[in-house]
Amino acid sequence: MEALLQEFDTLLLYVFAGLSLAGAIAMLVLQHPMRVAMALVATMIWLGAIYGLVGVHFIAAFQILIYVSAVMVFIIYVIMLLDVRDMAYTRRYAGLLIPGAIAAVVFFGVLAATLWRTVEVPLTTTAAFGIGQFAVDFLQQYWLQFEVTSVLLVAAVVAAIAVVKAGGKDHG
Amino acid sequence: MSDAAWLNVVLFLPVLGTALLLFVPATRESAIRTLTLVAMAAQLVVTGFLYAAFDPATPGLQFATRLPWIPAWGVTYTIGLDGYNVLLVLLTAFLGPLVVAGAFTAVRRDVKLFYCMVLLIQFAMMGAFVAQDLFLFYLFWEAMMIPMFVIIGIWGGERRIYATFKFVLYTAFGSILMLAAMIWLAWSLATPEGALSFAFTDLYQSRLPLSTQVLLLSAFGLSFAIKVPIVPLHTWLPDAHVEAPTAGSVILAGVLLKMGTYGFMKLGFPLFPDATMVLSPLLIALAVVSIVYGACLALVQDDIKKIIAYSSISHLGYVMLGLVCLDLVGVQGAVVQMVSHGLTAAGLFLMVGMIYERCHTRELAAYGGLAKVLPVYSLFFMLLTLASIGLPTTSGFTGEFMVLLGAGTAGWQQYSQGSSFLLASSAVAVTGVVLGAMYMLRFAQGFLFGGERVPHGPVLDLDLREKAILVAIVAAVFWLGLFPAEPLAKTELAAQEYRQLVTTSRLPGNAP
Amino acid sequence: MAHLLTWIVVLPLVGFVLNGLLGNRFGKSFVTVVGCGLPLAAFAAAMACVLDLIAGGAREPLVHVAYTWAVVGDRTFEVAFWLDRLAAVMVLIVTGVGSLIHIYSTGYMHEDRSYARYFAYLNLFLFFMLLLVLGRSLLVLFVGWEGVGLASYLLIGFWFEDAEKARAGKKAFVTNRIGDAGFLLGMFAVFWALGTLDMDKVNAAYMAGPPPAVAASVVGVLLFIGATGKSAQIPLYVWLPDAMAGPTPVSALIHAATMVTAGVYLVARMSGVYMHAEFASSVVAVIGVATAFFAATIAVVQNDIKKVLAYSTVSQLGLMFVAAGVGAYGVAIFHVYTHAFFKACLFLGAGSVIHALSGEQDIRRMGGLAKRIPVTFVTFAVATAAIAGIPPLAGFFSKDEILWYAFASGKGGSPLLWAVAAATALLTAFYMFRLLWLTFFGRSRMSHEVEHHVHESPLSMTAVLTILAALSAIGGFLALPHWLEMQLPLPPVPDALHHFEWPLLVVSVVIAASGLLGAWYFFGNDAARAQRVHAKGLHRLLSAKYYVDECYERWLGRPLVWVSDRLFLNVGDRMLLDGTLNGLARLAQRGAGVLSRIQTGSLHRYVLFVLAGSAVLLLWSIGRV
Amino acid sequence: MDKLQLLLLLALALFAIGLLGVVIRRNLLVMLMCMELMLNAANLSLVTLARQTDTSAGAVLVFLVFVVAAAEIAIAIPIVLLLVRRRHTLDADAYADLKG
Repeated sequence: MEALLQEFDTLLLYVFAGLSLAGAIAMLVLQHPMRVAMALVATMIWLGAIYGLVGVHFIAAFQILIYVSAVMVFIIYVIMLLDVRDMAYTRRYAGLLIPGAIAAVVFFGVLAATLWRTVEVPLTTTAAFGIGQFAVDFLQQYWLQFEVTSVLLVAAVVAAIAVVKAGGKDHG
Repeated sequence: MSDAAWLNVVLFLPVLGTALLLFVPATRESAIRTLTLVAMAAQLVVTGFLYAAFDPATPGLQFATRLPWIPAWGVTYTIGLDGYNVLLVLLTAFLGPLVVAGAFTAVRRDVKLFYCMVLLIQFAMMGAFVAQDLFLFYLFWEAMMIPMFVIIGIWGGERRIYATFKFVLYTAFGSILMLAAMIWLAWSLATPEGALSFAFTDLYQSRLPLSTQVLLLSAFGLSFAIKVPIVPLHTWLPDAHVEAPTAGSVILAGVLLKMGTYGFMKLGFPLFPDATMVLSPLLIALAVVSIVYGACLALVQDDIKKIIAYSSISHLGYVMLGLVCLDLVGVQGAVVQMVSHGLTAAGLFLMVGMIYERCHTRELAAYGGLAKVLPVYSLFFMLLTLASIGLPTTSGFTGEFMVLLGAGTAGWQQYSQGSSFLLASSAVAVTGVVLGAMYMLRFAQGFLFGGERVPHGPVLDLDLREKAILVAIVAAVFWLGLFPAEPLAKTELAAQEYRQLVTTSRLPGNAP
Repeated sequence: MAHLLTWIVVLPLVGFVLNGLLGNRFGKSFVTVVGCGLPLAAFAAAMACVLDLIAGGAREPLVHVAYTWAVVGDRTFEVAFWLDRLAAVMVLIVTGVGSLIHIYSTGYMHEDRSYARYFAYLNLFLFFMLLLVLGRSLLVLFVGWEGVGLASYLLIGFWFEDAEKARAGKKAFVTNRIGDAGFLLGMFAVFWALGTLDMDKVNAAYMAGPPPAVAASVVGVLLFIGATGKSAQIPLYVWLPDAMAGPTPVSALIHAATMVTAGVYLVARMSGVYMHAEFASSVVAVIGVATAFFAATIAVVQNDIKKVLAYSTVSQLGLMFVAAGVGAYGVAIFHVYTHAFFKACLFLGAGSVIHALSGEQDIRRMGGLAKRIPVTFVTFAVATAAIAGIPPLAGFFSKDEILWYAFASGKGGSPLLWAVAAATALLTAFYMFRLLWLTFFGRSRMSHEVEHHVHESPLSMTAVLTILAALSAIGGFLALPHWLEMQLPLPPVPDALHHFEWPLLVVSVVIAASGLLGAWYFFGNDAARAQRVHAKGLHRLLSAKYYVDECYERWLGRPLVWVSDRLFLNVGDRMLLDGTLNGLARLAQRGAGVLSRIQTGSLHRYVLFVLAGSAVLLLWSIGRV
Repeated sequence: MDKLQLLLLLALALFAIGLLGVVIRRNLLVMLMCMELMLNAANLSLVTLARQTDTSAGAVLVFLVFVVAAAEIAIAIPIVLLLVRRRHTLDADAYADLKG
């Protein structure tokens, strides 16, 4: 039974991986930004599923909560707000399709080959990694990083306000 | 408060002053000036006490503070006084109030920013002298450049942009090399566990192969040589001096240039003794070339600031000669010459500033017969000129004489061992004495004597503030000229240690 | 008593400080009292010290260490004063003649605006001169040596409004510095060889024991280079004639009686070295005799009363060096001593003449002054006779001794040396009497305006002239060389030559007399007779002083400026260094221009660069693994 | 192919696709979304390796990346809005003259 479950987990992993990859590829080819956004949302959800599968459930939850709900909603909202149908819409690719693709393939290929050659240690998904331990580590060991990040957040907020204000000023 | 804390007070007083200045409104200029002056004067007073308390018989650091700073890289905050820096610290603190007072009437624009910059550069210079950790030293070394850049760039003359860029490019080039060399040095001395140390005392224990030493000395040396400056890396100096405001010139000539020679004495040569020995003919040649070349160029300048600038090159050539001849008298002379040049060049630049405020030109030919119009001014000018050409009883004599005596005796020493190079070099260096008299007297001649020519009408002689500044400098000049025994005693041990370090080979193979 | 030595030196310094700082505020009488009083006090102190020295038999010098100037390692540099017989002679000359000239100056400079400054400088000079004379070590001597150069510079250029005079001061200082460079090198050699600069120790080291590491001749020649500068010998004599731009009492004090004899004093002081430096001694003698003769020829045709005296000084200094060069140091000092009297008297007399003539210095526009200014005339005549070597005046004794040792000294004396020195003596007598004749006898050639104002000088001046004339007359009877012999032994004279002594003495007298007669013949009653001598080329050469100044200017001065300006400044600094730098800057600018074309503004392109760049880096790293 | 390799490979692929998307897509918003994809890819590799080494640092980093991503979007979106307000286009190449 245990082994069967294990097998099932692995199978699911493959499925989720395949789905998220498909979503990513769809992002490249779809024309309408809204569709791209949907593809991205799908990818993110599948990734969240993978996180859950490898045992970090709270990260999976954050993935859905922060990314899918906050960030992507924001983007979708903007897409709906703008809906500019111009060159960017009619011609979805810039002129660098071929060199970009080649470079990306090389990039991927080299890294994949390295990966293939070197990593042989199996993934240890022994115990689930709970939010409890995360919280302890986070606030005891990494509080400084957290604080620095919050400073960054504040800066981002200020910057966003500044950008909007500056833009407003230009147009009177 | 412990003794060591007072050195920190000296170091951070300018920072405190700057912080306080920030709270003074920019329009209240006299308050700004007074505050800056008070900060500088306080620094001088504390430094004076430290100098008096400095014990000449104790080797090594005094008033030392050692605190860990960046433990991961082995960087510490270590400062202290020793024989190497004690006179230079005193000189820096001494010139501080004079620079501030000298700029009272000269600087009319952005007064607050100006005095902030003066205080900050004072901090950086003081820091570079008292730092006993290479990393700290490097930070201060770099920090000096920024206020100087601002001072020349904002309050400078017409071609100030060109001058600042030249200055910054030269010094930044040198600094990059030093940074690289510094990192290399620290890494090559890392313990097997990977622990680094930048403390001077640890670096003095280094054992490096000759080729590495030569390479690192070249990198450090280029950086220092640009600051000194040694011919042929000197062309930034005349431009910077000419364009800099008086305060800038005074700081530059008075203290900043000594950074280079101090660097050689404290770091360059003692860190790489074998390389120094290999390169010493080159260094001697460069020192002598600097003496003669600077003097020759000073002889044909028409701009009074350029004359002093080129004379600085010549005078610092003596310092280099004293340092590389490795005779104890010469080394001691080099230290005195550093201080002496700091005093005379600073004084002369202040005087040029004073006349420039009155007449608004630096053309030598535009002046004449000032001795009659401005007798007090002329008296001080003559005194400083004479100090600059090393007339006995002035500090210039003490420095030049001891350097030349050291180089000469070392030259005879080597001659008796079959090498006449140093003897010939010191003979050539002695001609600098003649050339010095020629250019400085040509200067004084055209300036003070002859028919009266004062551009832009009637001028007033020195006021009380200016007299006080010059009296202070002249008093210091005579103190060092007539009674050098006491300051020399304070540097004696350091000079001996320097000689010891440089003359002891530290190749990897040798047993310690 | 020894501590009084310090006071001898310090008193004039006090005068300098008081006069320099307060002189203008407190007025002339204050300046006069301070300016003359302190040198007189120094003279009194010197007298006391010398009497003390003599009372002690003058065998042991008085020594006083004022303070330690510096200590470096095991080397100590002390400021110590040292009074032995030699120094005693010098210190009395300096303070004595110095005080007299100070007093004279109160009359001469009375009308000058910068009265206080003048006395301040003069006191400063005395301070440095006494430092020079009393210093125990070469270092202290050098301090004085340079210091008197400074005072000389300041006093030559005293009337600095005249750029020409200021330039003369500069020339003096720079020329002296060239000599000083040699002096410094000599000092270094001594310091290395012996580890001390105390002259008594240096002398002792060369006199006794194993020869020090540096040959005596090296030290001797290097120090003598310094002496050629200070004492105006070939090739550095050129400053002294120009130095006449200063006030006349200054010429008397500094450029005749005291400072310029410092070189001779140096050689005598270092006699321990020179006695063992055959080569250096020959150099001293040859340079001395050459200078003596050379300057004397120039003096014959000069028309400026002070220039004649200046060249005469150069010439007399040459004779002193002849004596020093053949080992007769005491004789050299003897001549220093007599020369101080008669040359000071001559200069001060000349000053009196110039004073009387409202500043006229050209002897072609003088004449017939004997009756108008009798005191000046009499004293001038006595001094002239003294320098010409008319017995029994002071100059006769010292000059005769020099000639004798030039001939007979066992240490380099030779008939040739004697012949040239004797020819110099002849020329000396000739040009000095020419000067006397043209100035005081014959018809007056003065302009009416000048003639109207001719007047005898005030008492302060004439009294000094009288004292100096009296000393030039009787000073020779003091057998100075023999008193000094204990310290400065006279050279041995080969027995074979002893019977030449009296004939040579007669020859000396004849020389002096023939010089007098020659001058009388050419310039005596008919000044035109000199005009009829046909030697235009020679005359032009002599008038132009052998074109030495012009040669120096052309071959040394101008090339130096040319090299500095054209080669160093334009080619070196501007073209090579700044040119390279600016070239590099332009290169960087161009390169940046090329590179900036990549900056298209297309985000896609930028990201592609990042992507492609990392791809290439990855490929490269794969290749390395 | 075990799970570790699979997941890392997936992260790589997503990253490469995201990067490629930024290079080739014209639409500014799409480019932004592709960047989000790249961040996700990075997160995936962080999580994977955190699981493999059994440490919490990876998870913490992921958490911080979330924060940064939010901040990034918060600034990027207003900028895009402003740009569009001026030029009425989302074509990235249309703003090439911003290079100055």
